[in-house]
Order: sequence, then structure tokens, then C-alpha cells
Amino acid sequence: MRIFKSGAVRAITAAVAVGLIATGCASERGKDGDKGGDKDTFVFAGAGDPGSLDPALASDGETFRVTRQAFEALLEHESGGSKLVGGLAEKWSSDPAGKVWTFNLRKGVKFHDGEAFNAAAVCANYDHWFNWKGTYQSSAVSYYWQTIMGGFAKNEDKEAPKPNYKSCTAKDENTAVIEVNEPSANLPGGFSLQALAIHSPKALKEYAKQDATAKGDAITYPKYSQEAGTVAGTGPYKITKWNKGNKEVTLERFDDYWGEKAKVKNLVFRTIDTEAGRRQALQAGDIDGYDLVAPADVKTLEKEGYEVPTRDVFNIFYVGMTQSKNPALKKLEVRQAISHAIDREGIVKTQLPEGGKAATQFMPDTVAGFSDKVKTYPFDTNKAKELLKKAGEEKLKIEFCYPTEVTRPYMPAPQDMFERMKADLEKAGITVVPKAMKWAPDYLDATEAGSCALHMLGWTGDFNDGYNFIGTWFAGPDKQWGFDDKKVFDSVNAASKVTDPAGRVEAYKKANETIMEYVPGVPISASPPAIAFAKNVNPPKVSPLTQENFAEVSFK
Amino acid sequence: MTKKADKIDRLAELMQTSEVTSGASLWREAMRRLKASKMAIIGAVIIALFVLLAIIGPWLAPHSPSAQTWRGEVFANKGQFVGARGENWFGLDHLGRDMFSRILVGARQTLMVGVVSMLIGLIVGALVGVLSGAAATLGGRTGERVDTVIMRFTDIMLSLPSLLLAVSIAAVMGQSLTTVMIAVGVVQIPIFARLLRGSMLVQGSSDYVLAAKALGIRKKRIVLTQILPNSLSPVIVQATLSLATAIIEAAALSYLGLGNPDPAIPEWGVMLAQAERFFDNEPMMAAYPAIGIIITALGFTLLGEAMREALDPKLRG
Amino acid sequence: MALLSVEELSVTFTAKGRKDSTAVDGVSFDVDQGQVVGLVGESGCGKSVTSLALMGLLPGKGVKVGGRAEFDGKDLLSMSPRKLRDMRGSQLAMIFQDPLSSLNPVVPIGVQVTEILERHRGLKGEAARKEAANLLDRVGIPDPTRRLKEYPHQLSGGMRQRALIAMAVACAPRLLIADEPTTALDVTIQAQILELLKELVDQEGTALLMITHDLGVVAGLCDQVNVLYAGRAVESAGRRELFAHPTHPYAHGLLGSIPRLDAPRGEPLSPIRGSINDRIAWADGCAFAPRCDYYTMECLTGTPELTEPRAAGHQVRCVNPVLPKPKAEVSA
Amino acid sequence: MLRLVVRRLLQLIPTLLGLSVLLFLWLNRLPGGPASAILGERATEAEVARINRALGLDQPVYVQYWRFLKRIFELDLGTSTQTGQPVWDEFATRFPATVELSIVAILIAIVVGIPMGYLAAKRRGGWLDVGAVSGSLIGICIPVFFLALILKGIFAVQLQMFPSYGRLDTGMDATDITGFAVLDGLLTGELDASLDAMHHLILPAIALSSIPLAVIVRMTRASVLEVLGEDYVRTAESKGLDKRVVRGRHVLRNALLPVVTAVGLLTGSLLSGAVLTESVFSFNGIGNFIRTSIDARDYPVLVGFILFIAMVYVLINLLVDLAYSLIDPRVRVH
Repeated sequence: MRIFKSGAVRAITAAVAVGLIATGCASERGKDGDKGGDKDTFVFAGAGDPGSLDPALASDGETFRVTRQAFEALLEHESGGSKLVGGLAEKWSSDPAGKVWTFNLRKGVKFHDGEAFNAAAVCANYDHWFNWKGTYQSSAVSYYWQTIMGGFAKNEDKEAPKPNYKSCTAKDENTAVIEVNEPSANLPGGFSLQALAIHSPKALKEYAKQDATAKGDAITYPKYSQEAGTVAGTGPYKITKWNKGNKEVTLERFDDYWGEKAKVKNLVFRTIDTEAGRRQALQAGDIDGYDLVAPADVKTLEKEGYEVPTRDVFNIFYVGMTQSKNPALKKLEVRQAISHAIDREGIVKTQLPEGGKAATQFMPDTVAGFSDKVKTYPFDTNKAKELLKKAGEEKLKIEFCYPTEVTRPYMPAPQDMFERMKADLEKAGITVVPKAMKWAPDYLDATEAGSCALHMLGWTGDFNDGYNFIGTWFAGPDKQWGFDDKKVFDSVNAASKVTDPAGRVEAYKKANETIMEYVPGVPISASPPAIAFAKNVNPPKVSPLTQENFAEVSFK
Repeated sequence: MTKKADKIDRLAELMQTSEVTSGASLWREAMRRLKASKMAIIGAVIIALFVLLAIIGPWLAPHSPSAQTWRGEVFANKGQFVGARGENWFGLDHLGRDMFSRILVGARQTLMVGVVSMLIGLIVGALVGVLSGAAATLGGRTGERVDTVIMRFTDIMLSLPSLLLAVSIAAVMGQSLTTVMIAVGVVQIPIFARLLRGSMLVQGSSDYVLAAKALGIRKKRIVLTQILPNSLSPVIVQATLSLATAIIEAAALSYLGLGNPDPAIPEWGVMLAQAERFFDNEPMMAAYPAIGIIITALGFTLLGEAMREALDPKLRG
Repeated sequence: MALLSVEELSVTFTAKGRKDSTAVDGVSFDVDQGQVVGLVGESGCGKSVTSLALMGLLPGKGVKVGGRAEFDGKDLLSMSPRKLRDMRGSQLAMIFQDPLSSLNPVVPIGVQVTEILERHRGLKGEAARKEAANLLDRVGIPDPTRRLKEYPHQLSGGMRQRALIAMAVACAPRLLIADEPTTALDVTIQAQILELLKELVDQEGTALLMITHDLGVVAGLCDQVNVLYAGRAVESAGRRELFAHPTHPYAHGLLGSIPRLDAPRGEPLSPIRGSINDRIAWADGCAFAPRCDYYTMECLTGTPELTEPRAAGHQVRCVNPVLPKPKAEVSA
Repeated sequence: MLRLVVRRLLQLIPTLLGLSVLLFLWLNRLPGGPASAILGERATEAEVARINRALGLDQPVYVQYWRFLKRIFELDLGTSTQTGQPVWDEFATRFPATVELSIVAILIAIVVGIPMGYLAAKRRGGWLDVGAVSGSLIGICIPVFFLALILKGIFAVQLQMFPSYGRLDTGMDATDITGFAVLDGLLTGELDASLDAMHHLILPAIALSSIPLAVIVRMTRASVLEVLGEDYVRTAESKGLDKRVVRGRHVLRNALLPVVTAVGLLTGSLLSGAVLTESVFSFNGIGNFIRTSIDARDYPVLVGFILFIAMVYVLINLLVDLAYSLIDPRVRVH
């Protein structure tokens, strides 16, 4: 710098120099702090910011991961499994018709704001949701309530579903009874959703004061859901701070928790939007764990000694066909040919993390209702050729859409998977016209509007019920599929009406078999989403429903 | 008599030997300096090689760039890749395709992206520039108005971060190579426009134009025959430099996921963006296209800079 | 002994990719205490280069300087840059051709004057400012204290040149080099500036090396005149002697080419034909030969030597000098 | 001077109006809407239709535009469809981050670039010159995101000298006043927070500075070369002034004029760079946010941003001109 003497710049130089040195030291301090044995803060990185601190207003996993640590629903899934168990309700039962649901509530449960948990609180919640008005009735806000319980006390939008929720009554201090108009396949599973987790009645009163406003061009979430302080649940952690600038939600151990207390005092969720970014942050020691691990990284991290448990599969990845878009697809042989042409095993072997499975039907084998008697379509290029010939479609030319800028638990590397399948189809003599689109909204719009003859999509289950999978696609005509086949639809709907669990499972199996006879699309694979933790962490039991309970986490 | 004759001859001969300071024209002078500059030569060589590669690459490629011939040997999910080996000099990519062939074939796509988008920027930009330049130099009051409006518009375009502008264009047009080229090209338009206008204004106020005006030559002719030709040199320089930026911006767009929709057709930008995911497992996979891009861009930049220096009288030394 | 004596000074530019060009090719002349010496010649004859060489202001790279230039005993050419730096501004100062471009546009006049005072006379702050004001006053700039705050573009051409002069004489240098100090100015101002220079020199007894193409200036100012052609002195004599008897065909031509009030009516001007570009290397003969009416075969064989064909101290570099009967007397 | 400022600010108004119209027509051409961006793969036709109705996107453009204008005059930019928060708030959290980043980047570029360019010019043709020039050229030719990735890989992941992402360490709960993490730290006396923020800034800033640095080096070099040939430098030399004075007062002071303008014009390219660096270091800045907003068709954010950026741009140019008129007296007169 000697050559530079002009005052101002000399000052700047100095400043920067000092800055560099100082920060250098700062970093030293920081790192030492982390390495201290008595670590009381666990930092976990997700791929996106939570949308709100009130799970009832959300429908995305990033939000639920955070709120799940602070809120509990009447029912929960067993830790590390998909079996329904008691949550805030110790026991539950329904009448034969499946219309009246009785919950025996856990005693001695406290909310974070000191309120006591009881039947009244439960009903307060359900009635609060049922009486939502205005913007709250937008499906963007109350998606799950509407899927599980239908509409509201007063539907403001004629197209809103008609209410299925009837009433909630507190039989006594610890018994709540919820009645619905029609039996539904979504129950009792629905009672376990984070979106229907129980809030403190005191908090609810606060909520009620604030309205979600749709001002001209967007939905503004109510203030209470955007900053810590008001929301209060019963979970092992309570939310203490949401620093949006730093993309950081801080939770603190709730000492009056009814169950086993959290092992680590502070829990922090941060956002790192790229896969590589999250992995590097872990390797750099900046975080203690992260979700949505790229398959390629699983082995790498394991080699380096990180904890990388993979969950059981609970999702399905499929190639959708839109018959209305390309008439050739109306021919059964063509659909079968495509099914034979694609090398599922290859995809599983090269693209999915260990534990991935090739799919035979539109649900993973972990879901009750999975049938091993379905018609299968093994990888066989020649067979595919024959079928095409038989259909008189040797010169089949077909558009194949794939999404960019996205990874989903069921499709870790969409573009690579697409390229493999494209190659497969071309081997079978099909000309593929590739079409790339941004995941949201372009791709989702296009597929949902049925403007992609072939496309890749998937589904992650909310709870263990077959309808949660096949119901979402094959309960009736749908633009995405562009076909109308009574046999298929009936089989699915029939199953959803069966109230006794065992019988319903059987019905789902039948439905799956019917569907695979018809092959509306090609189920490709079920992929186990991995989750990574630092070397010095005892990870929680990983859940196929990605419902990890971070209270189980501790440091070695 | 003879005495006088040979004394004249002698003189002539001596004047031959003594050096004569000749006033070379700007262009000849520029060419001379260009030939003298190492930058220019290196740049030119790089570009020549690159173009050659782009033309004959596809025939040199030992394997098909798109066939996933060795896809059984690559396990992206286990981070197992195949590096350089006898059969595949640059190893395989994440889908078991021959990297070397892809790099060779990719050169053509990359060059095309660069050239086409540069041309879009150049042509449109030049038109706008000429329009407002002409308006400004000899359009009178209305001309000035036209000029200010156009310039205000280019200002706006310049004020928007080029990458975001490109992204939004891509958002409208959907994903395709064409989109990328247009997006990158559009971003260049205001630059060319301003540049051409600027140097036209300079020329416009120069003596020979005043003279031409004084002689009452028609305005259109003045612009076309006098001003324009003399204003082009900075534009040519910019065009060369733009080729570099275009290639880089295209790579950036691919990184943001707006690249070529059919990744089977190799293009360095897309290849780099794809390989970035496996950077820690197989860095070379990203390195090859990256190096390709950097060197190519460098080539164009070197030549452009050298031209700029050669054409700039102030920087003579 | 002479204050400045230049011997066989030569300057050669060696640009890459070009063949060397010799701008100054063995110039020799002396400047005595308090004397005013002129270097005269067409533009391109190497007079400005000579002055820059003396000041050590030629670019370090691509230039070869030869010969000696002794400033009271010390050779300026071989002197260490630091030493030279100390001498510049204090011992020898320079005034340049174009006053506008020679002044820093973004620095107030005051600073540009005071900085030299600080450097060589150790004056600081108020003292420096006062002295600067005096200087401006001395060179005839009205309202100096206000001017100090102003910027070059706010001054008139004449004032700028005055300011430059003020800087040059700030430290009462012993030698002042003026390179075409008046060419950029209009005639009336020219006269004033020359007057100013004259009286400064007289007051301080400063030696002045006046570089010009304008014989009028020479006639008005110089004691001794050196005529340069193609980087060499071709004739050197006292002012009167030279004007009375221009002996080298070139000098003769020069004088012939200026209109004279006292010339007989109707006598045509006789300009020199051709330009300085059509010449031959001194090594081969007389560089002026191509433009010379009198050149002989002899002129084209080897460098002509300086001789004194007419009078002692009147040196001429010509094998075939013009020795006609003198024309009318010069009006000094 | 004041008149200049006022005139510029007045010019801003028509520019912004015109811009907003163009913008609205433009945005309307974007296919798809925020609806499915909100709902993800769970979107169904009916849902999308209902959301669009809720967002008033079913009305004709001019109605939307008018609503938008009305709000603009109430200084209300509306609400982000992505986050459901007021656009102002979103900007308030993110703009400072990017500004901070850009400033540090520019500082690095200036502090390194100007001396480098100066030396290069002084030792023209020397190894230092060749080094500086080729260095700056390469700086331009490396794709920013690639450079960022490499820097991160080496200094954050391997050597762990710098954090690999974000603006502040976890749990470093700094009080937020201005949104400028470094500044806040100084204001509240939480120096460790400031340092931490600085520490997070350095890597992205270096990556971001590559292009400005290159530009500044070359600008400085060129204009120093030019100035060195000027008569007034020769005059200064002839006065026997110290090297220091000649360099500082006579050479640099003149040579930096064009550099100042260049720095002003760099803002656009800085933001482009920010988009990439921010996404590599998942730095919560505006660049990255806008990119996702484009994908998510977050109209209010986009409109707000572009108006904002146009304003920023004009203001920066204004500043440049003011700075210019401070160092160059000739400008002051006219």
C-alpha cells in the first residue's frame, strides 16, 4: 500500500485490513466455542424457510418440521414408524359407522404458556378452524383442514368443499368427542396431522383477534404466525425466536413437558437452499445436521464418518401419462410398452440412495394396501417393441416433460432420471421430445393441466392409508391423466368407503391390482430420503413420514 | 551536365536510406500495433483453435456424446464415477457418457450460443444506437427528443441487473437454447446502442462532418457515408468482448437451471452446471467444461482488449 | 566558464517495432551567467527535445541520451535522479508551450504555486500562500489572493502563462528554459510575456535558454543564437552578427522567408522549399542538402564540420556557405 | 448542485411510471401464476382457480394495474405471494444484506484495484503490468458462481477459515436496527456480532469483487497511462516535486475521474453477481430472493424490486455525478 497515500483510501485500506484480521480472530473464538464439550445448541438445516409458526396455516414439510417440535396432535405416529399411536389422546375409538370419534386425553399436559390441556382446549381448536372466515378459507391457507374435514361453518366460496366436520364436545375434562357427517378414509389418520395439532386456548384467543388478509394481490399471513411469542403448543420445545433476516428459528427446551424432556437445550432450524450448500455447511462444522441429502452425498458423508440414517420408503415416484394429450396412450399396448421399456432397476441402482426400491404399483410396500399380486412390467426392450408393433405405433413420437430446479424426496435427481428414461424409450424405438420446465409454477401448472403427454411426478404420504396415495389420482377423472375408466375409479372409491380397517386394506389391494391392469402410468420407484448428522450427534429415530422428533437428539 | 545528374542520383539514394517518418492511417497504424501485441496474438490463436474445434469437433469425437454407453459403470448415488482412462480420455460423466466426446461436440453449441446472442445484441443494439445517434447529431430539436427517450429507455435496461433480466425473459419464453441466446443477447442491446450513439456523437461534432454539413450534403448521406463508418471501431471491439461475456452469462443461466432442455446435446455451460453437483466426488467432471469456458472467454477478451488498445490513440506507447 | 555547456548532446528514440529515430544529433552550445541564448529552428528540428533532455524529463524507457551537459561543472545527464529532482525547480526551471494543458486542471493555482515553495524553500501554510501571492503579483496577475483559489480553466490564456512563469521563477533559478512560451498566445499577449521574461532575467540575472521557431522573438531577446537543423546546430553566432550575415543556406533561407518592413518594395519573399522531412542522415552528408539551392557533390560526402568562414565566434556547418555582400542593417 | 439533485429526482418520476407500465404488461405475459407455486404438487384446478380469485388475478390487467398504482401512492408495495409478508418487510430484511455485500466487494475492488492499476501503468510492459492485466482478464472470464464454489470449497469447507453460508453465526442473536449486520453491531456495541458479520461477508464479497476488481484495474491503468502523458505532469516533474506529490496530486487525482464513473456503472453487474454468489453461499440477500420470486411469479415483489432498483440506480448515478463535481472543478461551472 506504500504507493498509495491519498487519505480517504488509506483509511479504507486500514479499515479493511483491521476487519480481516479481527474477523480472523472472531472466527477462532467461534470455532473454539463450538468445539467445547458441553454443547447445548443443536443446529439443523432445512431446504426452505417455514411459511408460518402456526401449522394449521401450512401444508409444507419445512414448516411442519419446525412446528412438530413444539406442537402435538391428538394422534401421532410411533417414533421411527408409520403406525398410528396415541399423541395427546392416550386412546381413541370410533363408532362402527366411523362418524363419531372419541378421544381419551392424556392427563397433566401443560401448554407452553402455562394453560392446562383438556377436552375444552381440543374442541376450542377444532371449532376455531371450523369457524375460519375470509382468507383463512383459501385453500392456500387451510389446505389440510379442507382435505380432512371439508369446508367451514359458513363457506364463503361456493366451490369450497362441503363441511364434513360436525361438532366437538367435551364429554368430561379428559374426553373429547369429534363427530363428522360422513365416514372418510382420511380418518383417523387425519387426526395425526401437524396441521390439526392442538394450540393453547389462550393463544387461540389471540389468533382470533388477527385476520389473515388478502390485500389485492396476495395472502398476508397473520402477525402471530410470523413471530415467536403468541403461538403455544404442548411439544418438548417452545419456539422462542424467528430471525427472518438470518433465516433462523430458535426453540428452547420446554421443562414442563409431559413426556421425556428434550436432551439438548436449544434447537435451531436454519435454511440453506442448495443440497451442496447444506452438505458443505455440515462438513465445515457450521451445522449439526440437515435434511434432503443428495444420494451422491450419502456415501461420501458416511465415508467421512458422518451419521447418515436413511428413512423407510414412504413415497412413490411415477411417470404419468396424459391420454388426452397423446391419443396413442389410449391404447393399452402402448402404455404397457412404455412400462416395459423403462429400466426401473437401473434407476434404483444408480440414482436412488441405498434402500430404494423399484415400484410395482402406485404406493410403496410400507403402506397398508400394497398388493404383491399386481401385474408387473419387467424391463424388456424387445417386449416393448413387440407391443408397440401390435398397437401399430412403431413410429411413436411423444413429448416428455421434466422439471428443473427441484429435488423431491421421491426424485433426488429429476434431470438424470429423465435422461435415463429417455434413453430407454429411444432404445424401444420411441422418439422422445424433451421439454424442461421450472418446477414451480410452470411444470406443476403444465402437468396438472394435462399438457404433458409423459411427465414425472411423485407423492410422499401424509399418513399410513392407501387412499392418501391412490385416492389423490384415481378417485375420478383428472386432467393430469386425461382418462375416464369407471372400473378404476370405482375400485378406489369403494375401498375408501369401507370403515373396518382390515377390510379396507384388502379393498386397497384389489384397487391396486385393477389399476396396474389398466396401467394409467408407470410407477418407477420408492426412494428412502436420507438425513445427515454431524459425527458427534446421536441422531433421532428417523421416520418414514419424515416426522423426526428432535427431542431425541443428543451429543456424544 | 552529367556532374549534376549523378549528384542528384547520389542525393536520391541517400534519401532512400535515411528514415522517413510516414503518417500511417489510424487503421493501418492499429493493425501494426495489433500485430505487435502478444495479447492479440494469443487471443487470436485461442479463438482460431476454438472455432476449428467447433467445426470439426463432432468428427473428431471418438464416441457418441449422447449415448449412455457406460451407464452401468457410474453410480451417481454412491458417488462412484469413472475418471480418465484409455478408452475415455476425460473419463465418464454422471450418466456414463464419454466426457471427451462431449467436450469436443460441446464446443460447437457453446460457440453458437456466444455468436448468436452477440449478434442479437449487436444488430438490435446497433439499429437503436444509429437511430438515436443520427437523431442526436443532425435531428434538430425533435431529434434530440427522440434521442433522450431512447437513451432513457436504454438507461432503464442498463439499470436492471442483466442476469435477472435474462432470467425473467427465460421465464416468459420457457426453457430452450433459443431462450438462453435471446436472453443473453437482449442484455447486450443497451450496451451496443449506447456505445454506437456515443461514438457517433463524437464523430458528429468533428470537423469533417461540419464541413460536410456546410457543403450541404444530405443528412442521410452524411450519417451513412461519414459518421457511421468512422464510429464502428469501438463497436467491433465491444462485439469481440461480448462474445466472451455471452458465453459466461450463458453458463450462469445454465447454473440457474435455464439451460438447454435436452442435456443429451452437450453444451459447456450446461455440462458445468450439471457437474457442479458432483464437484466434491469428481471435480474433473466440472473442471473440463469450466476450463473450456474460461479459456475461450479469455481468448475473446484478450483479442478485444488488444484491439481496444490498438485503436485508442491515447494508449500508444 | 559557462553556466551550462552542452557538448555533442544526442537523443535517439528507440520504439519497439520501429527503426530508431534520432531527434537530437550532436548539439553543442553554451549558456553563460545571465545570458539569453536562443535555440531556433523549424518544428521537428529537435529543439524541444533538447530542452527536455537537459531537464531530465524525457521518458526513462525507449530513449537514448548521449553527450554531456554540464551545469556549473556537474553533468546533468549522468546525475542521479534524486539530485536532478532537487535541482529542478530550484536551480533550473522550465516554462512550457501550452499554458492550459501544462496546468493541472483539478488543482487550484495557489496549490500549484505553493507546492514548489514547500518543496524547495520549505515554506509552509500561510507563509507559502503569502509568497505565492507575491509571485503572482510579480508576474502581473491582478488580485492574486483571489486567483490563488481559482482553477486554471477560470484564468485567461495570458494569465495562465504568467502563472506558469511565476512557478518557474518561484525559487529564483539560475537557468530558465522557455520552450516556445508565446506560441499559444495571441500577439499582444506575446509581447507582454516576452517583456515580463526580459525584466525577470535582468532583475535576477537568471540565464535564459529561449527555444523558438520565431525569429522575431530571437531578435527581440537573445544575445547568442543557435540555429538548429535536423537535430544539429548549423549556425551559431551573436544576434547582430547572425541577422546581419546569415551564412548557412538554411539560416539565410529562414531570414529570407520573414517579411521585412525595410525591404525594397516588390522584392519577393523567398521561402525554403520542401519540408524538414525530406532530408538525409548527417552521417552521409549535409541533412539540408535536399532543400538547398547551392548543394554540391561535396555536400553529400560525410558530415560537414563547424567552421568560422566569416568571423570569429560565428560558427557555420557548411562546406559551401553563402557569402554574399551583406544586405541592409538589422533593426534591433 | 441542489438544482442538479432536484432535477434528477424529478426525472425519476416519469421513468418510474413508464417502467411500471411496461413491467405490468411484461409480468402479465409470464405463464402460470403464484397459485401452483404456493400449493406445490398438491394443486388441483379448482384450488388454483380459487387462489387466483383470492389474489384478484382473475380481473383484467388494467384493473390490477390501477389497484397497484393506488397502492404505490400509499407507498404500499403489497404482499409477497411466496412468503405472505409485506414486500417492504421482505426488502427490509434482504436489501441491507446485499448492499453490505456489494459495498465490501466494491471496497475490496477499489483498495486492491487502484494501486494495482497504477503500478501496472507505471511499470508498463513489466511483469507486474502483465500480471495485473492478465489477472484482471482472467477475473472477468471465470464464471462468478464457479469462482464462488471454489473459494467456498477451499476456505470454508477444507480450511474452515470462513463460514460456508449465511450472514451470522447461529445463536449470535444480534439486535437488528438498520438491517446492516456490521453497522448494527457497531451501533449496539455488540462488536462480536459486527466481526462475525464481517467474517461471513468476506468470501462472498471476494467472489463478487472479481469483476469490479478487473474493471477497476483496467480503467485505472488506462487512465493513468493517459494522464502520465499529460503536460501538467511534465510541469509538475519540472518543478522537481516529490514523487509522492506528483503521483497523488497530479497523476491519481486526474486519473481517478473516469474510475469514479466506472464504479458507479458497476452497480448493475454487482447485482447480477450477487444473484449467483448469494445462492452459492445461501446468503439471505435480495438477488437470490428476486430470482426465486421470478420463478414463483411473485408479481408484487418483482414490481417493487424493479421500481426500487431503478431508483437506486438513478440515485447512485446522482451520487457519482456529485462526487465527480467535487473532484473535478470544471464540472462545477456548467
